[in-house]
Amino acid sequence: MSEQDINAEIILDHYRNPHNYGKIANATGSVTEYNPVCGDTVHIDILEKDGKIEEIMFMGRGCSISQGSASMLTDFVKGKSPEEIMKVGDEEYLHMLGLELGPAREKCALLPLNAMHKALQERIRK
Amino acid sequence: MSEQDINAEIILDHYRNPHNYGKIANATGSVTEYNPVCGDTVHIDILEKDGKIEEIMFMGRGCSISQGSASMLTDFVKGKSPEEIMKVGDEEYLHMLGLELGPAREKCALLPLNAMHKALQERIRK
Amino acid sequence: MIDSNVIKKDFPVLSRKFHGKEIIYLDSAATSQKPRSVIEAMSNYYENYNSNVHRGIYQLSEESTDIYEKTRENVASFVSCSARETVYVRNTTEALNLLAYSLGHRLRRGDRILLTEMEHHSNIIPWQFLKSKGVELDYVKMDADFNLDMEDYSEKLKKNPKIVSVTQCSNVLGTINPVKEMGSLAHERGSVFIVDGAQSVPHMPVSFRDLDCDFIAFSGHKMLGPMGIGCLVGKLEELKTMHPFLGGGDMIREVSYEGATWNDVPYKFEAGTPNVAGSVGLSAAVDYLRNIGMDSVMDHERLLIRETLKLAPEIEGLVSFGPSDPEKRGGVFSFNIGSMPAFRIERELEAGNMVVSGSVHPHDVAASLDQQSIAIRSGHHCAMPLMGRMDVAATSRASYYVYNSIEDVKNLFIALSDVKRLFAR
Amino acid sequence: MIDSNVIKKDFPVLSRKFHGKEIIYLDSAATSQKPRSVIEAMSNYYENYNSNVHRGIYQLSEESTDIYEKTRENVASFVSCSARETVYVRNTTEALNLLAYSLGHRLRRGDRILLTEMEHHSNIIPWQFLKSKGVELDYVKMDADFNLDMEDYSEKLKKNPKIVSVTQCSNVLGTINPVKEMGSLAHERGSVFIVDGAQSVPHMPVSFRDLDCDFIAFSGHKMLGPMGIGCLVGKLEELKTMHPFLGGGDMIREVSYEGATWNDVPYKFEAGTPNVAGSVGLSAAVDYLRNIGMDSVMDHERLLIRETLKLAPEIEGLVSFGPSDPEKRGGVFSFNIGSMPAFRIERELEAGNMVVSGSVHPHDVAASLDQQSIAIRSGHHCAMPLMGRMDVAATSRASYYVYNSIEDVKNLFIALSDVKRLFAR
Ligand SMILES: Cc1ncc(COP(=O)(O)O)c(C=O)c1O
Ligand SMILES: Cc1ncc(COP(=O)(O)O)c(C=O)c1O
Repeated sequence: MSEQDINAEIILDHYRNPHNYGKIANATGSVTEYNPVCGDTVHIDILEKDGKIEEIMFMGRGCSISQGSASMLTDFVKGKSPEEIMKVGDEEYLHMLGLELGPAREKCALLPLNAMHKALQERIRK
Repeated sequence: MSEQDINAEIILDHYRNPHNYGKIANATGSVTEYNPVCGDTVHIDILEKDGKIEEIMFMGRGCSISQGSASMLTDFVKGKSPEEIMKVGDEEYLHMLGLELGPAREKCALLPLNAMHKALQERIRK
Repeated sequence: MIDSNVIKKDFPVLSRKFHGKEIIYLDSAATSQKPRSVIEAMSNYYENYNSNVHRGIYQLSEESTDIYEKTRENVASFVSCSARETVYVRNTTEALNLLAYSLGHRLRRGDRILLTEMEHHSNIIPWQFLKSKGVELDYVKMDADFNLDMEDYSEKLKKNPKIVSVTQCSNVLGTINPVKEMGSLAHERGSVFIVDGAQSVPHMPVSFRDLDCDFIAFSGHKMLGPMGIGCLVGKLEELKTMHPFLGGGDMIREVSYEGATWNDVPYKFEAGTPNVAGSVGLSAAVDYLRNIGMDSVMDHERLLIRETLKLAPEIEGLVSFGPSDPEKRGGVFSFNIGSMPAFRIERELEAGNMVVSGSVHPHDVAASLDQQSIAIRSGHHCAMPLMGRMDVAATSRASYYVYNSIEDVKNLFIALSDVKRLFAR
Repeated sequence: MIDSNVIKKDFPVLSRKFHGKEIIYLDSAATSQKPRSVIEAMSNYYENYNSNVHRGIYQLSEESTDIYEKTRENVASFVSCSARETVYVRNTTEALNLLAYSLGHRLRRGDRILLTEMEHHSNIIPWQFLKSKGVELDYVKMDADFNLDMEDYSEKLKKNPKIVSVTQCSNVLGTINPVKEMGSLAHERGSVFIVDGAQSVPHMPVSFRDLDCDFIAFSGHKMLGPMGIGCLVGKLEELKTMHPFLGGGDMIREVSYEGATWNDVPYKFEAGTPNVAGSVGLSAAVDYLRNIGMDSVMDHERLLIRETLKLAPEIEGLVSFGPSDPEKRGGVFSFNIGSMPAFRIERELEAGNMVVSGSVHPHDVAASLDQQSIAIRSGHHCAMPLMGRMDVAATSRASYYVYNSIEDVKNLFIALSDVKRLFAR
């Protein structure tokens, strides 16, 4: 099995059994991000405490890439500071996922990251 | 010399030395016809008498085809009845001129005939 | 009867292999592939005749003009109209915009336009632009079997719409609408009747005369022709009285610094240097289709759809969108595996089921078929309002043409059963 | 230095013979010929990649999307702008109409638009359409040497036109206008500044950044590329705030039955299936030109124009229209043999001279050169108002490109002396 294939399996696992799926009742930030081209949607709730993402949950519907990516993202950002997360660029994130994606699917993969960044920006503005 | 070439010579002769060039003071019908694509213009004056074209004169400016054709037309229609002239179609007229013309030049050749027909229609309507 | 395996050989792209397998192209509703004869006709034009038309008094330009006008006659005869009624445009989208802008000149506040729920964006947005003028839009409803509700149509016609614009064949559902009947009803009300022929002209016999519509629009690239060329066919009297759309060279008769007068139809609507090579390609495509025969094209696609509808129930949970009667539809098959409603958080929380089980997202369907070298489309198919109406976020769509075989359909369903196994959760 | 005889070999049409002689093509201002590489690039696209872009999740469509966007980057870099600023359209005419319709939304009764006396119809008619809204047009005058009268420009700018639209190079006169300077002056007045680049982008180095204009339009078919593709380049901020032009697929973000929101620039202005093959051809044309170097292209045409202006006086009675300084003009040469005023009967009767002697009508010039296999244009060149301003019914025009040689120019004048002998009266 190539590294590609392994990474594909990992994201599929996340898709089949998403981590951190659901709502946070007392969220300090939340956002719904949507790709009109395919209807992929990710809703993210975050709970910040002491300058760190203490809790994060997502809900959504979409393809295995967008939803698997969302699940992986929630694991990834937990415990990190907003500043750290804001610094993660598209390229870096895609590299982390380790999949070879066409331009259309890249958008799916990036949807959760964009949602996360938006949720943080909203919060920062407050 | 082919027949084509001879006909080309004839129309060129008419162009160089136009017949019936000028105005009719007491015209019974007159019209100016113009092709905006190239600016070719033919003005025709007719004098009808006893149901025949007794006199016809033209003025104009344009290429050898449009002006040569105008000169030939004036010779052709003289003494004919309006009905006879109205019956002359585009195809027939082009055949009479006996030239091989592209679509753009056909318009030049037909300009005087169109003018003639218009002049007669104007008159008929009166 | 068509032998699509023989036909396939005329289409160079279709011999390409991905993952070791020859491509099975099932996205002809988006754009069709081109036979060698079309590609070569264009190259031949550029290599031997290329020049500007209409204004040149040299042989190359006269030949070009002649070629351009002959293609127009050929295309016109294909849809049974006259060359003078045939305006070359870029595609259906431009044709419908031309109509919206030009007919829009006549519309006043409160005037109505009647469309249907199943229109492509290109037959919605141009008309929505007119809302700023106070024009109002209605949409004819569908019935449960994805056909237009003709009672609703009659009802909405009573509001005397100035314009009725309807697709002859839905690019999502395959539904073939009774445009002839609809046109007569519209004309009784004095409405201008427009047919979006983007999905019909390529796939079935269409006669402008017979339809008794005022306009029909179609795209070359969906009917084996090149990109960048299409037609707006319109009744002569309509075209003559309409305001021009694009201004520029060739569409004028006389111009001064103060104003201008217009050239004869169809040139009045063809501003600027036309796509002559495109017209040559389209004409070659028309020859290719005529050679097969449009009845045969339609029959062939019906065969494929019948096979499709036969195989579909074998995929557990497959939901398809389109008329159940294969005689009422074109070669388009939209479906989902499981339910695929648009995400709305309140609804999800209420339902309490956090993950829709058993469903596979259209993106995953398409991506997974791509691994088998099968090209289908997934998404909203430029019909977002229809997606909303059907309460789906997106669908997958397979669409057929002359180069598709029964084996292609079978392979589609073999691959689909794998998809289910891979992605369902 | 360009060796046009080597270049000529890349252009299949140019080996055609009429009357036993290889064609000398002097009508590139109308449309250019295409090198083999451009024709093959398009065939290759259709044979190996053809599919719809942007929405497909299968390999063919992803490749097509990639190809389409790479052509955009390539064309953008050719005129020094970014890909996002580069909107694909059919041709210059469509680009200028897009601007007139879209910017027209902002205009109110009494607003002014400033053009020049030497504009092509496509930079006049779209703006004249706005007269029905009460918009007023002005035209900058020419001086006696066929250059724009910059004093008149400054004067007319004082009326604060909302839009100034100017050709960078006249297709009739060859005049190269100082658009950079004109743009700065227009911007001082807060005008939107538009450059018609149809005759400049193909023939000289043009940098969008450097010009400091808001928009520039050009056509692929005049720069060795195919018909049916062109560009509107615009400043990002302008494109973002403008009203869309054509509505349909790809240009939207979301659509409901009630209304829609727009896609990002440049897609907002690219409704419907784009001409991907056209973009591939244009990109190949850009490669071809870049390989020669636009400085060399310009120098070469200047060489030909210098030779032309040197030989012109040898034809008795030849009147030419265009700046006397070859450094101020492109490779376009308009002329008449003798005077060729429009016919007005009163004037004729007054003058009493029934036949203008010594003059040869442009039609006869072109037709006669055609017998020598030399292709030039005659007519109003889509600039009727300019013809009126110069008091000519029409002119003949020879226009040059990279495949024309000094011998071509010499042959033109040899043939012209015959014309004179044949037709003068
Ligand atoms: C029904 C229908 N109408 C209009 C269009 C628009 O066609 P084009 O993109 O060629 O303008 C399409 C194709 O996408 C279609 O399927
Ligand atoms: C100066 C100028 N502007 C605009 C145009 C229109 O170009 P097109 O016919 O490609 O739209 C032309 C070419 O005819 C031109 O010479």
